[in-house]
Amino acid sequence: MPSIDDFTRPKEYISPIDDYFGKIVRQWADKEVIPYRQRYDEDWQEHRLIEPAFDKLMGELGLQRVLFPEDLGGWGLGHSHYTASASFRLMEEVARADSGIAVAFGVTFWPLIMICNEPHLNRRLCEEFAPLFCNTNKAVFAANAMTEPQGGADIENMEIIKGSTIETTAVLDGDDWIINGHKLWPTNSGGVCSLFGVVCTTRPGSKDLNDFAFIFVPADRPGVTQGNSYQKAGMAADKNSDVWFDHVRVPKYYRACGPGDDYKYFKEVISFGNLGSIAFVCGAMMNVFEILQNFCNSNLYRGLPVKEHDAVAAVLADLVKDIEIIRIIGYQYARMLDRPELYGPRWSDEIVAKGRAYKYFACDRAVEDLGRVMNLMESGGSDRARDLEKHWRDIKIVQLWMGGKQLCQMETARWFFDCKTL
Amino acid sequence: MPSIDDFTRPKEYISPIDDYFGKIVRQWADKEVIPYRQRYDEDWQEHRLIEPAFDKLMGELGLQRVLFPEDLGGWGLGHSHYTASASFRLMEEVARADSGIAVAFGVTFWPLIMICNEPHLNRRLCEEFAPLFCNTNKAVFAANAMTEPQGGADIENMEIIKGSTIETTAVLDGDDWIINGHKLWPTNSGGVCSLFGVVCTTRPGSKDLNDFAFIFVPADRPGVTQGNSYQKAGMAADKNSDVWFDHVRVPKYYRACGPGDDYKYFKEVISFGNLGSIAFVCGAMMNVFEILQNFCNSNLYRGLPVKEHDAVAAVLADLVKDIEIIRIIGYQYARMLDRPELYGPRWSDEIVAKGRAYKYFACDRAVEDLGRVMNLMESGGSDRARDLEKHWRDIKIVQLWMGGKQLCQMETARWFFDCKTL
Amino acid sequence: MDSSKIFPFPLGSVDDSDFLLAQTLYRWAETELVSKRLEFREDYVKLLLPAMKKLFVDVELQKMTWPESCGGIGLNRREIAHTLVMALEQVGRADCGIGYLLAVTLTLCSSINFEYNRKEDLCQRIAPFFCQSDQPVIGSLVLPSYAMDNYPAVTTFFRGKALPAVARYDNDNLVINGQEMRPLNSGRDASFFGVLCSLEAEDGPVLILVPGDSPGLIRDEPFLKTGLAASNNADITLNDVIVPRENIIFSGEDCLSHMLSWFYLNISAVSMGSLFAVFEIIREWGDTRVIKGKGNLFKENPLTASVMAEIGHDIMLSRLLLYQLAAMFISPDSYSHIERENLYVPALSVVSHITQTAEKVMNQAMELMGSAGYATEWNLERYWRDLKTIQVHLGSWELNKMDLARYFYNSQKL
Amino acid sequence: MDSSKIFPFPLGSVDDSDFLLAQTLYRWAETELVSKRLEFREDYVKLLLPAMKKLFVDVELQKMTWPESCGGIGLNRREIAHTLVMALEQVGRADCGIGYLLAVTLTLCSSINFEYNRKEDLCQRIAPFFCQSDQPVIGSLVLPSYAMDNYPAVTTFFRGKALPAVARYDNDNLVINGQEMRPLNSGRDASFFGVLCSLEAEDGPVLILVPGDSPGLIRDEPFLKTGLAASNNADITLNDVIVPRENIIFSGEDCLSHMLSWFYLNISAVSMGSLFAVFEIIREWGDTRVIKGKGNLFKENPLTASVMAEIGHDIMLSRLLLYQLAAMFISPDSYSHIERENLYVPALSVVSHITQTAEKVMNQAMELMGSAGYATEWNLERYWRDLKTIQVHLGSWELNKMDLARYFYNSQKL
Repeated sequence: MPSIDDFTRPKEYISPIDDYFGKIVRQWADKEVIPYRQRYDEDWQEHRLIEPAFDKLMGELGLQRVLFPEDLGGWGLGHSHYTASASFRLMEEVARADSGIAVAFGVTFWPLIMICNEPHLNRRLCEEFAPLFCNTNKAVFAANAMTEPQGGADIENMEIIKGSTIETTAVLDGDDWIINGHKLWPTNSGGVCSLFGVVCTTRPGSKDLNDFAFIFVPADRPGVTQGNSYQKAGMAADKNSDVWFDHVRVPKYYRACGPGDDYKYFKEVISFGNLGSIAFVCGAMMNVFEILQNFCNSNLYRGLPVKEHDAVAAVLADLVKDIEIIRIIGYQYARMLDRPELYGPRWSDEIVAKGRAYKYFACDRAVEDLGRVMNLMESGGSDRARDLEKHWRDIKIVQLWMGGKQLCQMETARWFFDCKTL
Repeated sequence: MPSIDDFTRPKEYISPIDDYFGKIVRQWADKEVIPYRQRYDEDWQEHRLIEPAFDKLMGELGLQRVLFPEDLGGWGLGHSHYTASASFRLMEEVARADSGIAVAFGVTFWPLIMICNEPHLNRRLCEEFAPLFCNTNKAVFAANAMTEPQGGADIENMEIIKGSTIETTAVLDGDDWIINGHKLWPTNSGGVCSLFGVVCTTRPGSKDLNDFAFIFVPADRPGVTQGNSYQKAGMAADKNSDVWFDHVRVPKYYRACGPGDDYKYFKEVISFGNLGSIAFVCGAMMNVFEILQNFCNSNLYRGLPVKEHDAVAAVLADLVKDIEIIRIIGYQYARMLDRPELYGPRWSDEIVAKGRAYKYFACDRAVEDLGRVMNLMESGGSDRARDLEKHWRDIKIVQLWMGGKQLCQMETARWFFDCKTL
Repeated sequence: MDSSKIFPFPLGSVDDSDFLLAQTLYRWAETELVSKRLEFREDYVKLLLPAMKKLFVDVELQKMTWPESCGGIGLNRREIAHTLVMALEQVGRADCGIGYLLAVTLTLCSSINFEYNRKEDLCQRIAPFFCQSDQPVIGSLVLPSYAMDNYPAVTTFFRGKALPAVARYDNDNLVINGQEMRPLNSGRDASFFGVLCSLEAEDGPVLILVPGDSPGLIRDEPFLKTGLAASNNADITLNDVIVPRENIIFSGEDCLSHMLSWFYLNISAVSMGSLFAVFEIIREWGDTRVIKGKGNLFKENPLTASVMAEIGHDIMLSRLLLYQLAAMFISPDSYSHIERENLYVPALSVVSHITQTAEKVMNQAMELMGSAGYATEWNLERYWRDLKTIQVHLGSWELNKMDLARYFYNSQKL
Repeated sequence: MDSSKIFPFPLGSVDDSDFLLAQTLYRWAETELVSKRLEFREDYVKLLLPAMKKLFVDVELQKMTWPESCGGIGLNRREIAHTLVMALEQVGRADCGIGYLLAVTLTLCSSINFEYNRKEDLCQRIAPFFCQSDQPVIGSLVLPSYAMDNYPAVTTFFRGKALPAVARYDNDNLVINGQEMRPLNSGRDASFFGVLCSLEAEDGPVLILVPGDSPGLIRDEPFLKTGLAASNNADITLNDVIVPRENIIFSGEDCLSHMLSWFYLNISAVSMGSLFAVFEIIREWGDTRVIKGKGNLFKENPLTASVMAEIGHDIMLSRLLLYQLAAMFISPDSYSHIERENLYVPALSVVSHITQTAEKVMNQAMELMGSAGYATEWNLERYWRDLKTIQVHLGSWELNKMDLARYFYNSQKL
């Protein structure tokens, strides 16, 4: 019987570390997460069950180190030609077990992309922050503080807003930035974050892209406060909260890339965010396939396994068809990020727009498919013991974040149809 | 403003002849087809308008020769490592202008695949038939005679039916086959076919795969009758009719690959059929994009181009998102056919099932998208002068042929879920 | 069997004469269209015109809504909504194009001859054309459309779209100008056009009746289109066309909304009829076709049956909505929160639902039938083309939704 | 504002007392649930049980359908369909889980106490529990489910699924056995279970009333699930449970279909209520949220407004269908082609449509609200989880469609 490994991947895109680390992460998932995940929802505040799995994955297996240069204790993925395709596989495998963990894991790299990736590697900041992640066996989390109370993901609608609605400010005071502001929703907040990448402005209201700033703020600096975790529909492993920056002082060189470049390379962060989202969807759906194979073999209708009913089989076909396509699209996008010499810069409007298109495609299909297979399982669909409803809740969250579907549509249309006012 | 060439293709899969022949075919399309296609529907019986375009493409430019070995006057595509990716581009470009022509063009290769492709190249039959296609400046058409009156595409449902419902018979009489039967619907019938590949059985009712036979029958043999063209919703350039074989005598060696192998490699024909279907959808949708760009720039709502209305833009985004994805999937499938050493044989159940999945995905998305953009264009959507409704009609036909959606679903589910009774 | 009997509907104000009319129309369809389809396909002259003559003249549908005092049959009250619906269902079942022409014609007439709209002068002048002619008398409408990027400076806009024509007073007359306007139907042979104009001193749009034989009215060559062969359509141009002031049918947005509500009700019924036809086609397919070898009927295969079931399901629910809508027209007071003024919202909603559902249903039926789905011989593809053409003529769903948002959320700027 | 006022419905047999009851329930919702949500979330003991006590006991809903002669309120005729719908809309709006429990309880009771079903002996014995208790009395149902590949040899099948329990006669009693059966709700605390059994000498399924305190009835530990926090559910096992013969509520497929029809009507109303709640949430979002910078209200953006419009559209049409269905229950004779026996088909069709539409609407509303869509604080995600849980308990749409295919196409072997 075909397994999840029979879903197509473009074979020529697969990274050299794929097989080895893919297997390690799958073992971790099967041993450290899947047996416990049904109780994760009740663990959303404490993370007593969840924390050991994080420590194992990120600290002991060391996956939190991958982006940093080798000589700083990292694995050098940030300057490899397979950052994206390797990350895709890792995130897929983690999400197969729990997309909340996958998000927390993936988002730890989100701010680090700004300083670890070629051609904008910031050696000084790498040296500054590598020890935090590389010299420990405990999980260490980073976060991007982007969304603000007013307007939500408008921050991300960069082509039209150009940072003008950002209310978090960075003011130079000698050799330091003074940061003030209030952020909502960062993944890995709620007290777990050690290092923030803060999206802020050096001149409130400005549409001058040079005023858009991305500044690192260690979470233990005076004036940084993380609120209590929000309760949400799923993804208990991903803590979110309010974060306040009250006259927080950091060195001037904590700004990631500098005027203009912060804005430019922040779009690469968006590209990777979309790549990650697709990987989470894909990983979760592969586990859905496993759950369904099991369900449809062991449950009978008219004396035969449910999968032998033609009408049921059509729903199963729709699911695997979409997994196939989402996975191919995900790896293709990874390749586009890994080969800028063929597809253009990772931060180009084209690559960002296409990533948005793929992301909302993957989410829309997955949400619809999971709704249908959940229905197929009848009361089993809502039973947490089946683990299906978990993915159903989690995938919906992936669909909604980063501006949700409508922002994706606007960016897609804007690029392909050259719209001016969207 | 982005053009159709800005839709993503996996750059590393593109064939060496892609650029050169892609451009030639596009010029042909812009000059020989697009100016006339609005009148094609009335030309469905006569092909007075359509025939010159065929002659130019297939005869003069010589595209009907591509599969045959070079020393027989062909281009050797059948033994290249880019048969599928090169065909995909060519069919895409033709379908951009008219998917009816694309089908007639593509299907001419369909029976030839059985004898021109490695590893089952049949040199004797290549020598036999190459002159027919290579020594002329006129379009020459071939056809696969598959579907029969009873049960329609059940013929294609091979895993369950195993050829047992085929009523067209081939009986050996000395060194000749005697063929008897009645086929429906072959593309390139209705009088235009010069060479049939006939799906038949050497023992009616048998499920023994050795009895499944694929035998070539030149259309001018005594006993071959092509009926009048059917009238249909679109694709006037693709003639279909009844075909009768009444004691038709052909040499024994006209059987394509022999017992067992006919069945085995016929599945490769199905794979290419699905590839072609995706290419037709993709090409038509790229022209839809061109039509819409033009429409949405020149039509205004509230004083702005229609594309600047956010709700309209969302529909435009959904369209281009799907074109992106269909095109990537199409090229990925082409690569899977071009690289059996990586993905397994083109005739394997896995490759056939995945092709079915991609094909019905592409068709479903396209049918939905075209319905929506047609609605967006209001009365312009049904006006033949806009050319949009043409693609809407044609793409629906692509969705329906080769067993339609349900057969695709069954084959997809059967492979991935290992179903036994579907 | 007439499939309309399978789908329940409330008998409410339906009476025996409605059933009789429906039966008459069913027979008309069988005699004039169904039996001749295979030979004549969509031939306008040989098939459709004769059938329309029977329907409009012999069955007297073109007299239906004119007052008895003007020579009509006098069904000119809101209470006939059910009658209209049952009649248009049957006509739509036979031929969407004829149903569509009838729907538009009745819509235009209702704005003139319904009791509560009645324009006495217009009624007296126009009724004879409909009631005394021995040829079909077709009405058409010219509604706002997208502006082109080269629109003339005089263009007036209504809810974001361009009003097709400009009218001005000239003593007792109106002078109307409009270039290359596309009517909903029958640009070549409509006898009357209701043209939505901007008119000096009027805020909202004004619907003016323009007889087809008016000097200065130029009809273009017919254009090729997806469906609705019965509608011989072409763009028309009005060059200083002069009509009496009394040809103003109504002015203002509310009246336009009200007319559109009837249009939507009528179109819903025509679409419903086309769904009956599709149901009959797929039912026959299910009864006769085999799948997976001999002896396995199509309707007994779980997958094809499940798609067929969904088709029945969608048609049943659509019909319940259609009759619910008709009941609102007849007696808005018996619905909570409905007044005459806001029939427009449920009407737009129901017609959008039914035409979108019909598109889905027809797409599914075609999928089930494979090549027979697109072969002309099986008729299905014709309903699919016709219905889609009707649907696009209702205007884009994306923009129509702006009207719904105004109602549901009190949006002000859309 | 109570959003139920925005969506039209036919007043038909709705009377003042129905409006009064709806108002009472609206106030109950505001006082007992809405105002306490932020503090107690989905807490069963602190929030849901007290609210249910108010509803079932103080508002007397658990007495509603019992005959006056048995101490009930006497609303035990088919004519109360509109009353039920209006009441369940309001309860569903407040909390789908409570609405769901009420829907199942009323369904079970209606099979015993409705005039045309009335089992006199059962009524007399059971009514006091509902009418005299000062605690909520919850009913539950155990219906057929997929068989497992290790199903016991004694299993009987009904339409392809396994009947949960086996009953046999023992003098004047019935002895019932069933292992680890999953009830629709409240396995931990239901007072009565209607268990569908196979019974010797009976062809079809038999529904038997099993009191929750019967010796041999074992309740498992509660299990974790997606939604419906008010349903404290667990598998139950019946080991030689003995009940009087008179506890047979009905036998045969027709009666089962009829009971399910009422179940579907009730569930449709609860789902409708949840849609009102969702509408109110998204309307508030549209009134207050900005998009693309300050001053641009969410409801004024064409794209977000278009999605919001579609939400209103879908809710409006669903409500029209719901009341059309209720009217069929009240007076099947006034619908063409409907008899009491085939209410099942429109009921299945309508409940499937409404719950599927609700899934779509809630998905869309969540999309519009981004992170607030999945934050517990905004309540939306709770309705989404609850509604989906209700939907899966109706059984799989793919298999339910087989029933529709039998009706529409006379399929015999599905």
